[in-house]
Amino acid sequence: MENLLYIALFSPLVSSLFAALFTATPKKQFIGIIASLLIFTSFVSSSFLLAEILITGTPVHVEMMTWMATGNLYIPFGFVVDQVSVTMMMVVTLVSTIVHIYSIGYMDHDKGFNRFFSWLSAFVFSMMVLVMSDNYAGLFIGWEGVGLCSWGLIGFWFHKEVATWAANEAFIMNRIADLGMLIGIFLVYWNTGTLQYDGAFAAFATLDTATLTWIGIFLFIGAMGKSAQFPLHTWLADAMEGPTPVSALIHAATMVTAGVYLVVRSNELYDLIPNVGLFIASLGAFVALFAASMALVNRDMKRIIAYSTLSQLGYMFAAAGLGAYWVALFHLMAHAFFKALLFLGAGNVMHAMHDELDPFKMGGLKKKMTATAVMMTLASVALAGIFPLAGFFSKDAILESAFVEHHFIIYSVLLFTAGLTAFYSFRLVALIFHGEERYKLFGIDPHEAYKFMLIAMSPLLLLAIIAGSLKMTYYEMVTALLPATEYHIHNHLVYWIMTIGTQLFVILAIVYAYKKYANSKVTVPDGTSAMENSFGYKLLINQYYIPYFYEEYIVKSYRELSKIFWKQVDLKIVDATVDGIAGVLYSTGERTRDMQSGNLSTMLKWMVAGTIGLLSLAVVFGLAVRYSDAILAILSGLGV
Amino acid sequence: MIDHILSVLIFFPAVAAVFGFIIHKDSMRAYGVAVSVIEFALALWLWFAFDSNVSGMQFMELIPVVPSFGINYILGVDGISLFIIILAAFFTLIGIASLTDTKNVKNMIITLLFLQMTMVGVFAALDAIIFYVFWELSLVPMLYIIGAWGGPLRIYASVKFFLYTFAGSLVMLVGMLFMAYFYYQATGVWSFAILDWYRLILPESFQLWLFAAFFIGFAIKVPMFPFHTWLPYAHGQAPTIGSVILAAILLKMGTYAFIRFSLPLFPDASVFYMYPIAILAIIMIIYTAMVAYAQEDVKQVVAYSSVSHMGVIILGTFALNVEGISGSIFLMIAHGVVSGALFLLVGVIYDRRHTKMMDQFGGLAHVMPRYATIFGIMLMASVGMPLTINFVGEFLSLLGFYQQSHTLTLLAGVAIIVGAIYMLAAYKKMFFGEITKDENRNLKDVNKRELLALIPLSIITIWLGVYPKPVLGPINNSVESIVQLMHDKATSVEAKIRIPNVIEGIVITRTPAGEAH
Amino acid sequence: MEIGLNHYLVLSTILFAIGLVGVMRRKNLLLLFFATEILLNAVNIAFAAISHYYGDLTGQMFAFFVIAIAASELAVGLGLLIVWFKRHGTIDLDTMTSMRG
Amino acid sequence: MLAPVNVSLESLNLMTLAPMLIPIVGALLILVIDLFKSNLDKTLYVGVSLLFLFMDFFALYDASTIFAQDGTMLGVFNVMLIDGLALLSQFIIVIASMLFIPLALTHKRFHEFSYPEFFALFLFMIGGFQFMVASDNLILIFVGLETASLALYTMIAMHNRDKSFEAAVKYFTMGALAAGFFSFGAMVFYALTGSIEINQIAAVLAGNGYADIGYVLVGVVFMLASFGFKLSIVPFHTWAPDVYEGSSAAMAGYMSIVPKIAAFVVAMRLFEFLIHSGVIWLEVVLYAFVVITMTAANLWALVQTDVKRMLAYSSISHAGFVMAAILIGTTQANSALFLYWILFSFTNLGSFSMLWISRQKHLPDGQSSDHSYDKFAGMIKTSPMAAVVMALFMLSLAGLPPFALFWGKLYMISSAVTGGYTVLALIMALNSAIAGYYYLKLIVYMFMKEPVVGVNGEVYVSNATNALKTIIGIAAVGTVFAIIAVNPLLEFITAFVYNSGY
Amino acid sequence: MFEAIAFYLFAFLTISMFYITVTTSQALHALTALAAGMIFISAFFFILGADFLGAIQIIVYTGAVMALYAFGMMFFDSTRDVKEKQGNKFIVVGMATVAAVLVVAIFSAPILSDNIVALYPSVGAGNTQEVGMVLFTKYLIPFEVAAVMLLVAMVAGIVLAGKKMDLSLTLMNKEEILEMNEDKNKKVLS
Repeated sequence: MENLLYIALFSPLVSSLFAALFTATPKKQFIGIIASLLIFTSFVSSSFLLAEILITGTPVHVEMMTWMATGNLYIPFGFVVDQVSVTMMMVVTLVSTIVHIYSIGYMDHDKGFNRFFSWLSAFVFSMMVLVMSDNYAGLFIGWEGVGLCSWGLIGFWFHKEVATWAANEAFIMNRIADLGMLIGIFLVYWNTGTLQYDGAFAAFATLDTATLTWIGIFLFIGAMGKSAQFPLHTWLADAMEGPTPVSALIHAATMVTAGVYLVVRSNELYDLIPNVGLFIASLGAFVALFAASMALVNRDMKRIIAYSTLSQLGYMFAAAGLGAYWVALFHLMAHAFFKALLFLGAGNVMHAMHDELDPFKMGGLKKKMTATAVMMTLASVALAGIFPLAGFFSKDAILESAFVEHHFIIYSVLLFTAGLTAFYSFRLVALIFHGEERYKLFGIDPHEAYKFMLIAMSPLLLLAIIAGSLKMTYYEMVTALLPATEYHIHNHLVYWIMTIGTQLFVILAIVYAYKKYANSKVTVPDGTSAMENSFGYKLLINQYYIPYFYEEYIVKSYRELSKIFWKQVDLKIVDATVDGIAGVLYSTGERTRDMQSGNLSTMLKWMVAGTIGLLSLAVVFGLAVRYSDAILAILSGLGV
Repeated sequence: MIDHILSVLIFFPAVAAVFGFIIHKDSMRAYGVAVSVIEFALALWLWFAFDSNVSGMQFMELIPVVPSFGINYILGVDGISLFIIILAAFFTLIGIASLTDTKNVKNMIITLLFLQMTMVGVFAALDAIIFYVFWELSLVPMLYIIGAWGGPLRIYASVKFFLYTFAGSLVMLVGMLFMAYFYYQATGVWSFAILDWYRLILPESFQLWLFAAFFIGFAIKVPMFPFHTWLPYAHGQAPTIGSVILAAILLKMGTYAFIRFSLPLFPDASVFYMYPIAILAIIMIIYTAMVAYAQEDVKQVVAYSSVSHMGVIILGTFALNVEGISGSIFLMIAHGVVSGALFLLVGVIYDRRHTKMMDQFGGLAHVMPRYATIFGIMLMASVGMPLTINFVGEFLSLLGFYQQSHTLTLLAGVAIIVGAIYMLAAYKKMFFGEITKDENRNLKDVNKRELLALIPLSIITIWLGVYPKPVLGPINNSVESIVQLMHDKATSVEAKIRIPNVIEGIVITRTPAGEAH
Repeated sequence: MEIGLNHYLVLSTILFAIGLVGVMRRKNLLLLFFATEILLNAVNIAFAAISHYYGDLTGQMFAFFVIAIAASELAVGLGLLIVWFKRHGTIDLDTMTSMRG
Repeated sequence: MLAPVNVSLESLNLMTLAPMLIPIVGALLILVIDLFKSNLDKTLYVGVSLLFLFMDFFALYDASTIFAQDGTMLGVFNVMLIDGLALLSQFIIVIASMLFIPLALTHKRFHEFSYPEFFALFLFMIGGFQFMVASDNLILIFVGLETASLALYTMIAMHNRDKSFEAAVKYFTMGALAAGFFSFGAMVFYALTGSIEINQIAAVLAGNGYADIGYVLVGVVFMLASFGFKLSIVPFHTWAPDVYEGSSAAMAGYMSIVPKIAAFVVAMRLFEFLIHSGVIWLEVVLYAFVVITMTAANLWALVQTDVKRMLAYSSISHAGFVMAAILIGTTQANSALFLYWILFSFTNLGSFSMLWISRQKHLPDGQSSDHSYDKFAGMIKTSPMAAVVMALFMLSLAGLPPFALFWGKLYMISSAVTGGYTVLALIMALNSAIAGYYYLKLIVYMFMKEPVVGVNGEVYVSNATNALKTIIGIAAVGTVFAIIAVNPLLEFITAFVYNSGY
Repeated sequence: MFEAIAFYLFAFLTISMFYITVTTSQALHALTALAAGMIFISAFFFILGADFLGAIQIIVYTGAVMALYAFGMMFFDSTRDVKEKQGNKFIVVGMATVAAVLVVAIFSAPILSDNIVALYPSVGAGNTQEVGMVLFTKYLIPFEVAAVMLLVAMVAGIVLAGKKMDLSLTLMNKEEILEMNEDKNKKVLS
């Protein structure tokens, strides 16, 4: 079993290093194939591990070697495959395998082809480390590693200014959160004496709530960065500058869910601190709504999907925060499938449209790209949570859990968001695939993607459809590790009303979206319509002015402050003080050197003056000694 | 020979340098490489002969110099100094091997060999005066390197470097003399031997003053804010090789001295000054990182980043526990490797373009992919990416200090953010975007000689990031004994609490590792 | 009115002060040397007086040697002045300012 | 009527005179040789001088072995006082003189060396200094001092340039004033105690518990002024830069060492007992003198453009530094004074000799003074060896380990520390740092600047002969390998100083 | 009484003479006044019973020194008015006054020491004999050194005033020195 684990873990690394060897050479098709094969190997191994877990129910735990050991600190490279991590492994390896294969076609004409696979495989490796590690430090390795790969892949087209800017933004924002994570890790270490999950979890029970709260908060801050929760969310939309397969893999299916994974992994911690859990859930609900609202009006296909991702992450956090860890994980999995599918479909569209991203400039593409249209529509249905697709089961479970836990505000927010989700998803589908063929105005001749790309996408389609049926199997497996909270609304009537009501609400939203955007009247907006000038629209299209705020007030002031620190403080104060001391010494010498006038008479006068100075001192001293008693008497009289 | 290996390590380069005067200048580089290879081999031998399980000094040598005044030539090496010595040998080798065609290459190599003598001497000396001798002597070759091969402001920079450090260390000398005097008062014998001083327990009030005196000398060398302003000039003006050695080894003298002198000699004062120094360190970390962000010259960015990283080292040192101190020593090595490599990398582009201004570059990744890759690796190491060498040190340092203060560690942790900001910004300016300057279109990628220097550094960066144990193990042993010494010597209650008792501590934890796997 | 040692000491001091005035204000080196003679002579009076009041001969010895020293100094001083005068035709010390700072 | 005096020859202890008489005999011999045969080459006189100096050295060695056994010796009606201080300082005087005199063997011809009288005066001067240090009788000190000074004035003037006359006149005139101060000071002490022997003065003053503190202070003031002049303590230092500049480089180097050590010994004899008896005023004033002299001289040295003048100010600063020993007044401090001065002698003589071998008769184009910094620009290219040696001397003067002067500074600062003068120790240390700048400036010129166009390498060694190179070699070796000599020197000095009761 | 009158008289005379010496602009006046002052000082010596010293004072100072100065003055051609640029007179006079006042203030106090022992007391023999006795026993060595000092002064005077100083080897280059040597040889021959 260990060997399987190592194969699952290291074949992405091998793939990455292999591709890295060729980064400086021209594109070679076989690199993509070999990389995909290696990732597939990893997937197969993961599957075997999954089977093992399903059968035996015992986790596989290995300790490869010591990483850091000093003082009382002992951190090994330890890996564990248990019910939670194997879920993540499956998701990661499956989606990555598909994305790898897809990328062979998608990146066909890019001269950074080899480099792309190197980065992509490296990402898979980092992600595997993240999910498989048996301690927080190992998790942090993966955590940072995926951040690095994300940086490299967002900025993959490094000649584009926006891409590199977005890459740096993503990296730095993640770093801000990583600091929280790091502090969380420190807290864990100094309070439990270990960073191993099992040891730490065992020790948590003995700690006081305040400490645990702090640990929970700081770890969650880390999760907020990776999962792009408010207020660290802006990087995710900007990250869409990267190649679309990257968006599919990293910014939809895997990396951004790492935060959820962390919370789920630390469930024993968050179980002890329900207040923090509630906060997480509330924030999740807020982000779900907040992101969905921005998706409503956006005119960038990928960004819309990105906001949708953000929104769904909010759902996951809401679930995890409420203690429904397995639900969060299940939604994570389901979401990975349909969201990756959505992105890959968007990639096809982008290819067809020559990297055009504005859905208003598309329309009626279903004739040219039927397969893609079907896939994206089904993915959107799944996303909207229509029975019997994957989204229905997972999202419904979240709503139920919120309802059962009596957090009705969260429940209603999430319910409302579900409607929004349906609306923006089908707004997108409608704009792209239905209505007039507006792309003709721009002289674009779209074509369907390579067949093997479509075939590669098909497993995702399948899973997006059927994943829901696996719910109970999954539940049984994963609750071996996670709290087995099953949410059943005991009143059947209420349950049915709720379910059907939700479905109706969602379908209503879909219909409305179709009505509004799938007709021939839709034109490319030119910024003159009343809606486009309304306050609400502006607020949403500008993302609540948050990026503007960050740029104007944080980035700029940081830059200005840096300049001031350098030009004013460092050069004009600190350094000038040093030079000033030297300067004062020098100029004192320069000014007093006239004492040496070279005139003998002056010299003699100096000598005499010196003597007289001494004499005066002597007299003062002599008098003071002689009359010391009197002086003391006077001084004491004066009260000194 | 193994008994005198430290003396050999110290004086072999010096003797070789003297003989270097008679070598013809065309053969000089080969000679220099040969000498430094031998020196490096000797250093490696030292490592192999070193017993990692012993926490105390090894390979001790003692020759009386001024016995009536207690000055003896005492050498010894423990886990703390061992790796810095190896690093010094390694960087001299790399420096000489990658030396580009400068004028007066003969003088340069002779100077470098002398510099090597002083560097090894500082880390091997166990007598305060001998330490001081090498400490001061190291200024001279560096002065010459900056002053003779540097940029337009080289004279200002070199003189500033020399005088600033010189002034600081003179204050330190006064401190040393005081220390010896206290030892004399206590025992009736003059001694400057550090190991003798370790046995002396001073009253806290004395400790405070002496600590301050030593601090000035060390802080300027490190350099700590606000004594850091010589560094940007020195780096900015120095030739590549000068910057490399300055950053990789010379700065480490200061932090090494903190661990060798300040902590074990003045445990109470260390606790007393812990917060002020930590605050200075945090200012160093954040402030200089911001200043680095504002720089226009890529070398200055790396220079200020050095200061920022040194802040983390200081913080780790003043964690006063095994984790922090081990981490800071490891970070010294890590920072040596990484900043040395970064300066070499800056030198690569400087050799080609004769400018270091970032606005002159842009899009270099198109024409110099290998260069960009290696730079990227070092960049990631510099920002403390896990599985690179820097992370281990940074993580341990911050982890260690967390025990002392949560808030300050949180502030210091900003290092990982601000560090990423300036580094990524610089990388973006240099390597990303379209090529805007025609001069950059036909730049050659790194050549073999440069790779010869950079590849080993990259390998070390990753290797020790993944598997730090061979270095961390010996460090840990020596640090444990130092922390124990501090704990035993501490007189104030607070210090007793702040400095952990290692012997007790070992019993508690050490989660049994599943070594069977 | 008894003349005591203090009287002589005071006299000596006054003469010494006059000598100092001369040393400081004279620019003509020859006249400046006069002033240095006054300094030594002033001291001599005091030595003789102390010697007298203490009944001790040491003071007279000192005075004796001071006279010898004054004489030797004069020889060297005049020698130097002669050389300077030969070259510059003046013995004003304001002409000697080639070195300064 | 006076009774006839009966004095046994043994009781006179005439052997105590031997070291002083030897150079005087040598001087007379040179005068006699000149009488019989003039126009002899200077090498003869150099040889004779060296010979007598060696004899002097052995006489001293002999005396020191006796001292090591029997302790302090008095001689010739107790006028002579041969104690450790006297011996140590005489060693320094004689050794420095031996290092100096071969510098007369220059490549270029200089005026003073064409006189046999120069060498006679030189030996007389040494004799004078030896008398000065080997007595605690103020009369003999005064006479010895004047003998030496008069010879010195003349030797400076014999260089025979305008500047050297100017220097001699300035030195002479101020010396005359200082002589006046000395005699006035001696008079006050005599008036106070009825004695002019320092230990007697000390005894009397201690006996009445410094009842006449006013008188004591007046005496101390005038003595301070007088020795301040000799030791070039600010503000009595004004002669020093001019005189150093005016005299030949070799002479300047010599002057920075020998007259000062003689003056230091006397100052030590005179002020030490006052310091120890708690005359706080003196302590304060000396403290101020030490600090002001060190610092001010350093500041002036910073702004010099001429290397020789810079070295002159640096010598003043070093003198101030060493003055600290008298202030501190412990055995360690006094030993440190001698150790410092011995090491200083090597280094300073070496650096002045470096100026001497680069002496040209006429100024090169574009230079305002004999040894302006510009002359040394780029020396590493034109004559690397000379540059390296000069740099060694500069580093040593700056107190960089492990060169000679570092050990002196180390021990001196240590003595300040042990003496309880913490702040002083810090000031001394920081002053070394300030001083670093101007020494470094020369190194910067030599190593980091391009040679001035039109100056070829020969300029730097225009005056060099093998003899000069040997002297510089000795100085360089002494500077570099001082570390070996420090321990024996220190033991030797400490024993001598301690046994003399200081 | 006589002593007091004599003291004040001669004190007045010496002070005024020396005052003239340092203030007059006539070199000749200065010289004369100095000589007179010296003679008046010898009067003090006689008053104080230091006959030998008095005699020496007159012989050495008024005889030898003054004669030398007179020669010097003639040589330097400064018999006429001496023009001296004066800076701030106040500083000069002020400093001297302060010095005098300070020292006088201290010196007007009696010396308290009671343990002063005369080392070489006068034994009632003639002053000259006593002086001789001390000079040639106790102060023999200083005396001899003084002789050396006078020799040094003599040599110095001869060298400095000698003709050889007129040409400076220090400033001449090689060719000039050779030329000079040839001239000298010629002179010797002729």
